[in-house]
Amino acid sequence: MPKIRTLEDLKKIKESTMDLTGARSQGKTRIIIGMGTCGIAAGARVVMEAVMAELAKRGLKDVSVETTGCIGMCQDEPLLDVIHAGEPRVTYGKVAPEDVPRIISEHVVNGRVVNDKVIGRTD
Amino acid sequence: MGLYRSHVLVCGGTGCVSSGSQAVLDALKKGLADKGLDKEILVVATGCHGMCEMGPIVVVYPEGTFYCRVTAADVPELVEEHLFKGRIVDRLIYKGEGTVADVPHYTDIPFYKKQHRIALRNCGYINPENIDEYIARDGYVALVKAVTEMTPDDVIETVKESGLRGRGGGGFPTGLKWSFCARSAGDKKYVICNADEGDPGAFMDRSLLEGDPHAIVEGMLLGAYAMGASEGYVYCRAEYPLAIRRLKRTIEQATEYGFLGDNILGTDFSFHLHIKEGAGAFVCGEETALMASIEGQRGMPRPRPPFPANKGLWGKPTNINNVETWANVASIIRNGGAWYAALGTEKSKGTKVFALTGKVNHTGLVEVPMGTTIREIVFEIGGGILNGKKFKAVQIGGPSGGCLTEEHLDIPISYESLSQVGAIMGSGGLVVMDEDNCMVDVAKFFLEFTQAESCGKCPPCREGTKKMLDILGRIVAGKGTPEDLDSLQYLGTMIKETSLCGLGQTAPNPVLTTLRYFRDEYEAHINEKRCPAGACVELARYVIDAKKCIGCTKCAKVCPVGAISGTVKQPHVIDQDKCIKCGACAEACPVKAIDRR
Amino acid sequence: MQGIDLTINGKKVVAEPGMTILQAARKAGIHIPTLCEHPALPVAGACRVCLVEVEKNPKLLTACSSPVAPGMVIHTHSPRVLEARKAVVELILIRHPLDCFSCPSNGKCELQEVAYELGIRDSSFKEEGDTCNSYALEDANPFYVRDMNKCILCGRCIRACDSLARYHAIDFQNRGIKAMVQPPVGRDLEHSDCTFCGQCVQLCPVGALSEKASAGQGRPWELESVKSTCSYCGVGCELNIQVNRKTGRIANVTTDYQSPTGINEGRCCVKGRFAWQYVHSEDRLTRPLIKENGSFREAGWAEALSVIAGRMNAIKEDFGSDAVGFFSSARCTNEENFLLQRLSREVMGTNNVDHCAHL
Amino acid sequence: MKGLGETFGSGAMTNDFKSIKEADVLFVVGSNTTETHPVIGSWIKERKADGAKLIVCDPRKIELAKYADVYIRHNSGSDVALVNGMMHVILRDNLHNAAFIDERVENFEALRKVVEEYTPEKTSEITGVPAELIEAAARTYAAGPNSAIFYTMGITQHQSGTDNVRSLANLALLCGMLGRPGTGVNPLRGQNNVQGACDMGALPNVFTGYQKVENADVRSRMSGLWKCGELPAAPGLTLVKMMEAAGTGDLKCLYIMGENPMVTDPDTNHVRHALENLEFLVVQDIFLTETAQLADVVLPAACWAEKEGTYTNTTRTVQRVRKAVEAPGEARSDWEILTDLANRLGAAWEFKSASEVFDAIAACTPSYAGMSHERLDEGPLSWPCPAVDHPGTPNLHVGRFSRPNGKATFVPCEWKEPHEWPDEEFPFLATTGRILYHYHSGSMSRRSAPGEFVRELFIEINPKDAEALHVEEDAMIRVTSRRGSVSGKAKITDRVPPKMVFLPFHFAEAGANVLTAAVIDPDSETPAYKINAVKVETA
Repeated sequence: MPKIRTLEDLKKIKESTMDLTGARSQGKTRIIIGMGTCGIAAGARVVMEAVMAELAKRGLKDVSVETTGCIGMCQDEPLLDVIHAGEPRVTYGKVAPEDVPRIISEHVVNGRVVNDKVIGRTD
Repeated sequence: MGLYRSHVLVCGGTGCVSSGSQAVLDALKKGLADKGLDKEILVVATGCHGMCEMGPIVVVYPEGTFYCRVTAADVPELVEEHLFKGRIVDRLIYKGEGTVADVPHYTDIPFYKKQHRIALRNCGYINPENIDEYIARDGYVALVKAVTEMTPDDVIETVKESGLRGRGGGGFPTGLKWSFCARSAGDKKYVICNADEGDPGAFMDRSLLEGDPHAIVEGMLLGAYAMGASEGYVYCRAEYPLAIRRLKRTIEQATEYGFLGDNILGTDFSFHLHIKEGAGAFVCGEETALMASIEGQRGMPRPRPPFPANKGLWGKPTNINNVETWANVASIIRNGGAWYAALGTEKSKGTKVFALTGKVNHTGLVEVPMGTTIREIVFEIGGGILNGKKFKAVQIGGPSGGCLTEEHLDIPISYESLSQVGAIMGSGGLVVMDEDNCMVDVAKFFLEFTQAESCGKCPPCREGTKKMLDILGRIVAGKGTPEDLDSLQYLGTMIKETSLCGLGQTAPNPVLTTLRYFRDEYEAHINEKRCPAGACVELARYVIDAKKCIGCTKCAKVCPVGAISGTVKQPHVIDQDKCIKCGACAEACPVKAIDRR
Repeated sequence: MQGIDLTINGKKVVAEPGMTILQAARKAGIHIPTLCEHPALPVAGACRVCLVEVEKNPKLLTACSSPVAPGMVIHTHSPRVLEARKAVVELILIRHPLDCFSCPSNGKCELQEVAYELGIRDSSFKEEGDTCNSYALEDANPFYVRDMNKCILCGRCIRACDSLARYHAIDFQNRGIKAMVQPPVGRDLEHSDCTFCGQCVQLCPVGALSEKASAGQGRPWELESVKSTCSYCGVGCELNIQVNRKTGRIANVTTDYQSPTGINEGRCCVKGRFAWQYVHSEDRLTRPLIKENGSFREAGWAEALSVIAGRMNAIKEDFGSDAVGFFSSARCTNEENFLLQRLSREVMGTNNVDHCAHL
Repeated sequence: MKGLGETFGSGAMTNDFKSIKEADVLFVVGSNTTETHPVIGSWIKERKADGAKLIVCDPRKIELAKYADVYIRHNSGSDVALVNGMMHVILRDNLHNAAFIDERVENFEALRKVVEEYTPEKTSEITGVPAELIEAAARTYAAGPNSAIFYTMGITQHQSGTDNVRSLANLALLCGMLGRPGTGVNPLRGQNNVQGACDMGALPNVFTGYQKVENADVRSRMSGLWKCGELPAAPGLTLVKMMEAAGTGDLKCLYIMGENPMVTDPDTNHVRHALENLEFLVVQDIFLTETAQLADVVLPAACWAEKEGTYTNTTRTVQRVRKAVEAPGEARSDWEILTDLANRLGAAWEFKSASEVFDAIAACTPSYAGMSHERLDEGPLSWPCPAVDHPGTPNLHVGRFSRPNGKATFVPCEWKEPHEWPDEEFPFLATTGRILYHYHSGSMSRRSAPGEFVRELFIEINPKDAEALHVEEDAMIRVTSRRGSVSGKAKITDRVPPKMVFLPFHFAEAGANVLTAAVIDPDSETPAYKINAVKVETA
């Protein structure tokens, strides 16, 4: 381990460690995946893995991935909600792993809702 | 390393470890691995969360769900339900007083909501054995900033501006203290961290050392840089093995990163840090005694002046601060003095950590801004008095602090306000007492402690506290005289006036404050031979309630001295002269007709 | 170095830099009572008797430990000081036995002096059964007696052992009211590092430590001090032989830590302080002895000396000067050695004179 | 003190006590200082505590060893080799003080040649000391800046005693550790006035102030001052030689003042024979000592507390002794007795007081010329003090040595095997010495409090040997040499190395000197007390 010399050195460590502690504060953006029995049956876990992979690929640190139980729209599982701080909660339905990159790049990163997948908004 | 969607924090503080958090930790790791979740969920052992009587504590992020009293047996459910399916396990979540509508986030819990954590900011939040997590929380930014961008004087000025004062109890302005040591000439200087936490029931230092040791080290580094010290000691009680282990680990890591050792950050600033395990004598918390102990002599105070800033450890200029003080320094340098000074009262800035114990619903570590009232701490954070009993007093500032009453509940806590009413900030002990506590007995309890811990060097503390103890012993035994109160008052005043060190100068406080605020209780003991709280055994009286008594004679049968008389089916009576207050009758009575007064 | 101006009890005083308030006061002839302080020892500030009031200073300060600062205004006998000082001494007196009548230190006891000075007869805090009697008398060794019931824990003995004798044989043990000066736990003095130089005994301000051989040999005020030089090893410590003129006997031997002439700076060892009883030994020779057929008989000086003169002259006549030899002594004085070698060379005409220089 | 005499020109301790406080390195060799000179011991410990370095060399693990930075437990009798080894290292690493040597010392090359041989390896072989310790000691001593040497009988009481002293002197000269406070070669004299007795000429070859009897001018000046006839020119016999002469009958009469050779001299059995062989023996003492019992006439003398006079201590400091109490019975001060006797033998001495005697000393002794009881009453004076206005001389050899040309000289020495060495028959090495609680023959200390504290002879023996011999603590053991045998209680301690026993010599009834040989150092005629081959058995 090279000795630390500057704030830059510190920042590097901080970056590489961010996810260690970043996951401990609800991020600016929250992605919530329905993990009820129904959801899991419909492939929610595969979707979540896709989400994790995509976030890792893009090095997004400030996004928290949460799970929740069945929210009662089982027919549309897997469900994936995106919440930008201060914006209404957007719920996507019948999400497939291949939809994930799009949702993340469009909505999570650029704030453009992917309308064709939306099944609901709530405040 | 991959990204984790969720972190499960398991408290690794001494409190929780003793209540089995290690087993929970292991079970969690295994459970997650079995479910194949170990790639996406990270389990972290953290320092103390403060709410120790609720341990073992587990917090699940990002939701921040706060589970308490978790056992290994609960883990499978926790994994299956929450971590896998995202369903909160209701029965394990923390419920404040009564029920809670929806699951509160960690920080929404009343115990935490009222708190403002600076010293404790990382406790329970990071893995204290991983320097990277500390750095992720902006650790060592202050050090780098100071060493590369600030002059030693800048650092001292910032600390002065922050208004930080010694958290060990004295409350001496830290920046000023530093400037003395910085100004005093010497080829070699020392900084010392006083971690000889001796107050009964106090554990803030321990929690800080266990929960965020790097913050202490960074604080000392900043002090060393500011004062030109090249060597430091952490004087820690040997009774804190976990804290010592983590400190050693911390020193290793900091040395590896080049924060400790020679030419720190490539500059000519060098600092070497040692750990000195103390035998845990109370008086070694006194800075001159502490230094004597580090020098290998018996821990005994010496008069000041000369002050450590001029003639300290091995005669060299030395600066001693306690753990909590050091823990605040890095944040102050990082965020600026004004930021810290924005909190607190006019003369007492920032926050203070208290160890809340006694007859409250939630005991534990509490960090609040100066100026918070005792009422807020006891009733909002502490959740009020146990079993709805009546609040009577709080002993604030440790064994040599003072007992405050109902009427003081709303004074904003500050060094000044407390000393005005005869108490002290001390290291932050807060013992809550209810109607069942006899204040004479309480005063006696604390004095017994200070007398037993008196180093014996100076007569006032050695002989005087003993004499006061004799008198208190008489009073609780119902043998006191009215003159005794004057003697207590006089002795107390003289001991404060003439004792060598802080221990002796404050030892009489519990007696003097109870004399001041609960004189009636003393007088009841003396004049009526009665203990209003019914706590003093020698003064207890067992009385049979004639209305309730059914004359079953059970009491008369169990009385070992035949003090109870009465005919069958008729109310019985206790001969107070014979009664030895063993309480057997009260236990035997089927209708609870006998009560103790 | 320019002086530091102070005011003590309204009197202008000039002190030297580095002085303590006590030193400055003494220099100015102002008396401040003390107990744990001794010029030969490091400062302790333990007994609190020398507390003084320094204006602008909220707390009373111990004069023995507080350095002087320019412009200090000091009161050594203000009402506040006197009350505090009185309280401290009365606190010390709670447990201290008042059997001064039989105490070996009566007359040199510093606690006695301080109490007398403050007009204290007995401690107003003292109650039935307070007088300390929990320590058994320790007199296992032939040198000195320890009566810890009388100890006031001033710590002088500890500092003496530490900084003068350099053995650290004793220290405070236990805490609170049980605190006491003892050798290391589990060992008695005779099996500690103590070498019985007795410096602690001399420096004890009360009767807790006293010399065994001096018991009953005379009260302090009866003794006359004769300055001399130790007759044991080659260091040549200056000693003060305390003589009781009533009995014509030595009562004890002390040292002077302030002596301008003592090369030992007041230090000494067990022999210098305690090995003097031989002077009054029953075995001392008191008359010349002449051996007649195998056994000695007492004789007068004239007879003894003339016998010697006769025999020595005869041997010189018969066998020559070098048949005679002289052993001088490294324990006798210079004067005696000088005369013996003159006797040998000048009177008997031989250089056969030597002494045990090498033994 | 011959070793120092020839190298520096003066045989006394070079520095005073204050000087200890200025030493940066204290080199204590062959001196159990804390027991034989307790007050000096306390100063050495104090100095060490204040940061000075301490080197201790002693086969016995004496108390000071506990505090030593370098403790060297070398074989008895290997001192010369040890010091030569140190000098080898110092020269090899160029740590010597060349400037000082050029300016003030002669015979450097000879020294260099001799110590060349003593490589750490070879030295280690002879001394039994690890080479790195020898190197450490050498470097520490040479580093100074001010290094002081202290030694006692552990150095002198060997057959090679004078060589031992010479070697130490060489070492000090090599590093220029002389003539400054905090330096010096300091023999700590064992007895209160041994320095004075030598100064006063109680030696066979010199008058007062070391003025040689061979020197005619000196003799004539003396006889002038003493108003007497011709003084004898030929040096007399030393103590040990006188004892021999008495044994052979050549010496007929012996006058002993305040000595107890029956206890303090080597080979007690021979001493008894010699004294009994005398025609006439006079003993002048305060007790009827073992020696006095053999006398024809015994004269009762006043003791220390009963007379006026002066002692000269180990730092050449002259101090007053004063009368505190009356002598018992008819006992008289030695000076009175001697004056009386001298006059009966035909002299015409008119001394009325010790003070007058001292004036006579000053008159014939240049180094004491400026002293008098009056002056000494003001305070001590160190010689040389040549004039009444001279302040005395605490430190010798400042700027100039006392040899005629003002320079000192190296006197290189080779290590020689001791006179006697453990063998099959006598496998142990016995060494004798003093203990804290007693003094010399014990006639004074044993009649005082210490006598009750340490009542009888004890013999220090190493735990290993004790085990081998099945000896328990306090069991009686017998130590036997070629000359005699003595028994005492075993004191089991690792203060002594295996195969060594230590015996204090203060106990007449069990006199350690029964064991010792009258073998003496040819130069100083000091008995070799420190090495005796013995066997040890349970008694």
